[in-house]
Amino acid sequence: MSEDEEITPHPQPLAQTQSQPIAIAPQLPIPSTPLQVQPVQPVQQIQPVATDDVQMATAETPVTGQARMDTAWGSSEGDEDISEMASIGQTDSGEIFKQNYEPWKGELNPRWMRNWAILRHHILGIFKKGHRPWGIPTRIFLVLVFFASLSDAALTLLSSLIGDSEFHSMWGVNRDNLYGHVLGFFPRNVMYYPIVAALLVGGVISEDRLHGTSALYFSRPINRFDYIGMKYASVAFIQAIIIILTLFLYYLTEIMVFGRGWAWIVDTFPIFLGALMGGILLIITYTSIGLALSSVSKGKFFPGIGLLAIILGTKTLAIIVKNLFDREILYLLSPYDCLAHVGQTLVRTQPTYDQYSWTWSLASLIVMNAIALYVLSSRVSSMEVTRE
Amino acid sequence: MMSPPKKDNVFRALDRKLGAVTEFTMRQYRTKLSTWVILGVGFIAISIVVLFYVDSMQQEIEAIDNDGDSADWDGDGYPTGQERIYGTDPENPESHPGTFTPPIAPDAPEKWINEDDFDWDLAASGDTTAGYDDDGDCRLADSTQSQKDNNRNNIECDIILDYDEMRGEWSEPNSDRLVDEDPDEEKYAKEAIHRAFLLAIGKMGFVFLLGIFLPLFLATGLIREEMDNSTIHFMLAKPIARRDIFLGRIVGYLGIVWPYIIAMGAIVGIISGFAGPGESLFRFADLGMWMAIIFATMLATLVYGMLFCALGTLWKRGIILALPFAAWELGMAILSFNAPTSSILRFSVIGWSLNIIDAASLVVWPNMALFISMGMWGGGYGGGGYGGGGRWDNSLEGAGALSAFASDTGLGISPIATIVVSTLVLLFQAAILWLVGSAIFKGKEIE
Amino acid sequence: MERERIIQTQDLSKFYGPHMALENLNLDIKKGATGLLGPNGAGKSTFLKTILGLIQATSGEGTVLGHDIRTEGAAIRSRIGYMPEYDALNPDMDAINQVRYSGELLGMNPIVALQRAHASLQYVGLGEQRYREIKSFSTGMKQATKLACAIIHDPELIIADEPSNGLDSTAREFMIDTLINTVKQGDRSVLMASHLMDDVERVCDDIVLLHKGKLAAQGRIEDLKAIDREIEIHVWGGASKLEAAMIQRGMRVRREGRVMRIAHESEELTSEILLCASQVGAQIRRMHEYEASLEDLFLVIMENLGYDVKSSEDLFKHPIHARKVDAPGHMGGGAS
Amino acid sequence: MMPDLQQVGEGETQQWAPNITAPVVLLENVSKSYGKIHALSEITLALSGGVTGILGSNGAGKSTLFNLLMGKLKPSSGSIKLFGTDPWKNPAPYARVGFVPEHEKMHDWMTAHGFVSLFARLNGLTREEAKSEADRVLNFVGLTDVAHKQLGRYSKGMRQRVKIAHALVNDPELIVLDEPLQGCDPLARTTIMNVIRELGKMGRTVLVSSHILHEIERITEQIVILHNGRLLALGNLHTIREKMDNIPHTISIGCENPKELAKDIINNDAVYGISFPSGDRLQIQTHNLNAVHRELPALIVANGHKVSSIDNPDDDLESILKYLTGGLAR
Repeated sequence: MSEDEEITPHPQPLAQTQSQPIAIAPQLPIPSTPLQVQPVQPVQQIQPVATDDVQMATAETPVTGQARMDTAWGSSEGDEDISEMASIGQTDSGEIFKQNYEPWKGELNPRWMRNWAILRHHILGIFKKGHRPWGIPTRIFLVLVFFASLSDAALTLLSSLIGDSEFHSMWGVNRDNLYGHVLGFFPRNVMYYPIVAALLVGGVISEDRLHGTSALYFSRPINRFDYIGMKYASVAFIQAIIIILTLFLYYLTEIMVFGRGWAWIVDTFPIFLGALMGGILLIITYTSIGLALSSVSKGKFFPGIGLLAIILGTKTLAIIVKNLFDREILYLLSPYDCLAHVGQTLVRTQPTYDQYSWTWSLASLIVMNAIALYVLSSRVSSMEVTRE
Repeated sequence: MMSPPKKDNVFRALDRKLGAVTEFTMRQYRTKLSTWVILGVGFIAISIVVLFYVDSMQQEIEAIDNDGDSADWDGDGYPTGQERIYGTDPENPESHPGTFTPPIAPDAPEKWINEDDFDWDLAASGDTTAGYDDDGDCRLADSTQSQKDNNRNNIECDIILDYDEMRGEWSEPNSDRLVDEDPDEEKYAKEAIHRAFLLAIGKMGFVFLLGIFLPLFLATGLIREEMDNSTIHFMLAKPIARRDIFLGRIVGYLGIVWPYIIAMGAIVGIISGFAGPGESLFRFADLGMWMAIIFATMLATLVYGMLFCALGTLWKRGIILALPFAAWELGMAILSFNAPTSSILRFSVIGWSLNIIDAASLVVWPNMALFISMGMWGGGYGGGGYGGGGRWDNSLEGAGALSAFASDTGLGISPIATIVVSTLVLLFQAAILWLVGSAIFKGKEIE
Repeated sequence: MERERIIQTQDLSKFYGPHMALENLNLDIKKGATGLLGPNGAGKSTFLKTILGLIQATSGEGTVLGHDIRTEGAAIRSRIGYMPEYDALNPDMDAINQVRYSGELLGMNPIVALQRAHASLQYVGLGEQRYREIKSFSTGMKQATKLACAIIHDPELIIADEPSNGLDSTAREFMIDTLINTVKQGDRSVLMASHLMDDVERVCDDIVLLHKGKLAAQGRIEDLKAIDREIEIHVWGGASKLEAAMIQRGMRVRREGRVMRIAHESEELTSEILLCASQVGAQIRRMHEYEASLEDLFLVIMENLGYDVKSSEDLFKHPIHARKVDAPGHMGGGAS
Repeated sequence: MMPDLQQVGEGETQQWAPNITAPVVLLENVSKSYGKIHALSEITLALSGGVTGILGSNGAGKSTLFNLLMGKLKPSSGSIKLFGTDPWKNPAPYARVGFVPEHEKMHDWMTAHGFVSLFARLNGLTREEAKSEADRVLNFVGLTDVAHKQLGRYSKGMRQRVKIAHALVNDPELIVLDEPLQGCDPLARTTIMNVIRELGKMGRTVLVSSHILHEIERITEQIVILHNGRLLALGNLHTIREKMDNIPHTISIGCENPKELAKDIINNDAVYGISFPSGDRLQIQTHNLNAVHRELPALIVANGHKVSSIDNPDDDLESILKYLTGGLAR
């Protein structure tokens, strides 16, 4: 209940009245106009007229207000003798307030404008105030990860400055580095991308249920699939900035800085495309699992922690079984490993999962996404207008 | 109208307030779906690993003839090992034991695979000799005494083992040629994998996964959730000190988590007891290990429960504070595998609980270090290495995994003492966290 | 003057499995302010969701502002403004941007939405506080912001769910005046669901009373209040003596503590009362013709349906049917 | 927010006994501030017995006052005594207190009987005592037949009465109700008012808070008015109105010829102002309501005036609050 002292009292009447301090001094003005006291309602002449469209309260069962009689006016019997009591305090003020209702004759844009509004609201929220408040920690972390994932582009630049080919082979654009940029496990896929996805997805739907803003969306002509679609697109777009854009910059830096000719570009482009596809798959999978978790829970943190638990939890489980019993089948359960396996085939680097073919990983990825999207759509379609 | 208060004994006092809060908490958590989801996920994760364990226990591990004496070079039907015993020339097809009077029947080749197995006295300590040349290719061979005593301890056909006090582990065995050079891979591997599984599931599965994640998801909300949906008002307007509420909630939470852990431990223990290797139907020896695992996990859930509950009470988003703790404990767990004696472990909760398990493993399997080095050596084929040159790296399967998960207690005192000390330290930590938690709760002003 | 209809339903009903939320409702809500009344869980929110086209009615037809509720849900929702009961605002956003975003969600392009947001916030009296974050708002200011979100696109019908609930007297006063002004000056219709009968009475001129999904009463408030005449007096000092004196003079008196009601047979009743008071020396601080309020009307209608108010004695003697008052339907009570 | 180790009390009900002489609720210039916001300043209050209404607009400090009483907040200065003991130090007095919180959230998964008996046990009763006590109080609020159904399926009025029942366990002397009528429909509201009046009649000390004034008027006339965290008025509402002599009382009389009546009234020395707002209405300003009302009936009857209505428009809570708070909410 800690409202600040200086909240100007509501409603703020147009005429700025100066509220006197509560003084005890008795003023005895005989107010020229009678005190702003409601006039006593004039006694209407009440005719017991019974009109036709009254179904229930007909004339012979009159409204006697017996019930109100039973609830006595105050508990004391009224027979007390009048004795002395104490009290303090007095002031008075008047207020004039003029409200005029302005009609609006414009007409509303069709559906695409509404969807564009939702998308714009979420994406601009990252960059400037006034839109979806993503929260300071989220925005700081996003900026950090953006620069961290630019590291390989920067190092390529560096290798061109110092001209050392061994350094370049370590950081420059090649099959493994392109793959590493998107799907490398440490540090990107253990710290950067999953946590970015967790933070983005943390409140995007569950907060609507928490704050009740779902009533704002669904009491307006917005259908549920537009709602999900736009939220999905906005979260995916923000992740794409961090993963795909930096991949593109990395590739561009290599071309610009080393002055690569068309020949080089032609034969490295399919690898770049492969890495791009891998990145898109990663974003889609993380977003669908995350949004499904967000639509299920109400809290701000559980979807995020749930997503991290799923990605890292299944990965650790798979590693334990691999080390102990040398079986890789459990990797099918972990989203990261499926993505990595499919990514390796896309970029045609040396696969690290040799006990089963990459088609199994692709199948398991598709199944995961299907389940997540089903949960998401069924939960959102059952969302109430008011907070359930 | 209040009846005069009856003489109060301990049970009546407990029965009243603390018992009420505990009972309430247990019923509340039993009816919450999220509790079952969390317990369910824990159960599934552990049972997946158990399935793989049982599957690998049924697998046949094909025996390898390390010294190659089951092959019949000269094609005279007699394996080389047999020809050597009887002094006939393995390369010459004509000379074979069949030519003796009375002629000796040729052995089946399988007889000469895994014929020279380990039979070391695992209770050995300090530098001793061990090993017996079962197939006699060193003992019966007519070669000079010096050839039979490569390790110069003038005992023929034996292996010298010495325990390096400084580094606290067994140095590589120095064996005479052809002694214990063809061990039974399956027997060793099954035992090693079994022990590695027990340690892995005990340390990582139970103490770390269950020990940290159950409290993280269940205990953080013990007080905070009541504050958030302001049902705490009912409890605070009663003549019960906040310290008792805090304790009552924790005991209620343990009432849910501890039976679950005991049940899980029992199930996996029984499965591993039957599925485990060894002649006897059920490996009774491992039960001691399982009791230690359950006990360590119970202590871990107690201490973490107190910690996360206090963090939850401290701040609305207590889970944010809890995550760095969980990360720190993960680091400590990994550290305790590689460098068990490092002193940082003493500052973590997981360090002490894993100590209990390591100490128990030393009690249940007396000479773990020797067992591991034996597997690592894997019948390293007697120093000189048959067929010239260095030693093939044929450490037996499972030895690597076991050495990864087994680790010394790092306290430098006897295992039993380690268990006692660790338990006391953990209980002490729990008590401290309880005092801190109730002080925070007492000072907390509730809107 | 026959006001044109805004909401019309023909035996609209809605079943959630066995539980019957709405039971063939024949409503005819006219332009202007209408109160939607009913005890807790009488089906009010189900009715609102059905006419908003958010849930499909099990049977029956209905039109809102000429649009069919089954097919043209989106069209309805773009021509009405909904003010939810619970708080539906993002606490970290500031008021002006929240209202602008709610306009954009309707399809207004951003610049127009911003202008309208300023106008609506000015109208609901939040002129100065519109740049502050919603979490620093009092309950009254939050309700005003929700109203601004509802009227940003100047809808023909505003559906307000408990607009004045939880507000203190001045904020409540202001919300009621704003609603009245919107109906009178803005010539818009308001459908107001509320528990506070005095607010409904001041804003609306006719009411719809739902009870267990059925239509208990519908019509203008004045017509529903048929009254026989009584005088109500508040007595100070010597109330029992005054009562005795009045009974002696043959007046029918009902007394409850210091309040008495005397049946109004003869015209000079007031002077007779004053005569008795002067004889007995009691002070009559208040004396006026008794005028039923909407709350009495609500209680009477409930009485007719068999769920009258229970005094505490009833609660002791026969709790089961005493509690019929407000137990939900599946527990034998009145509410659904 | 330093952890506060002062709370030493064991909360045992045995050693503690209510101090009969001390008032049930005693606050000596209690003030509470969060940073620079003064939620309550210099409140001195002593209450024992009868139903007292706590009035004030949102943010006037009502909930802060209740939280201080219930030991959920620590007073920044001054002292609070329940039955003579400071609840922050020793929670034992809560055995004699019943609290109905404002929040509607309850443990929906429990049954009403389970809910009430659980909190009875927290009062120090054993399992059996708690069960019988739960039956008794649930019967008092008339919920006996549905006692074993889940709270989640109760209507709002019934949940409110379960909360009242849980507060009546162990026959507390002090019952505190925070906005008990919030959001109830008229039926539930009138029933709950009956229960509160019943408690008042039984001689308990009952504190009821609300910001809907006419509801409090119908329950009690003993009121405490809070505004901006300060205690504005205390005691019987009508005597308070009388005390506000710097604001003239208005008596408005509806009659045929107000001028004649005015002539007779004028010579009563308590009357100091007369006005005729409309043809058939006479308004009298006076400082001493008693003096005028004493002669009024006799005077009217003596001169045979035809009077249709008498009213004191500003003798109700709404106007008192308006005058006291200067008409601005805060």
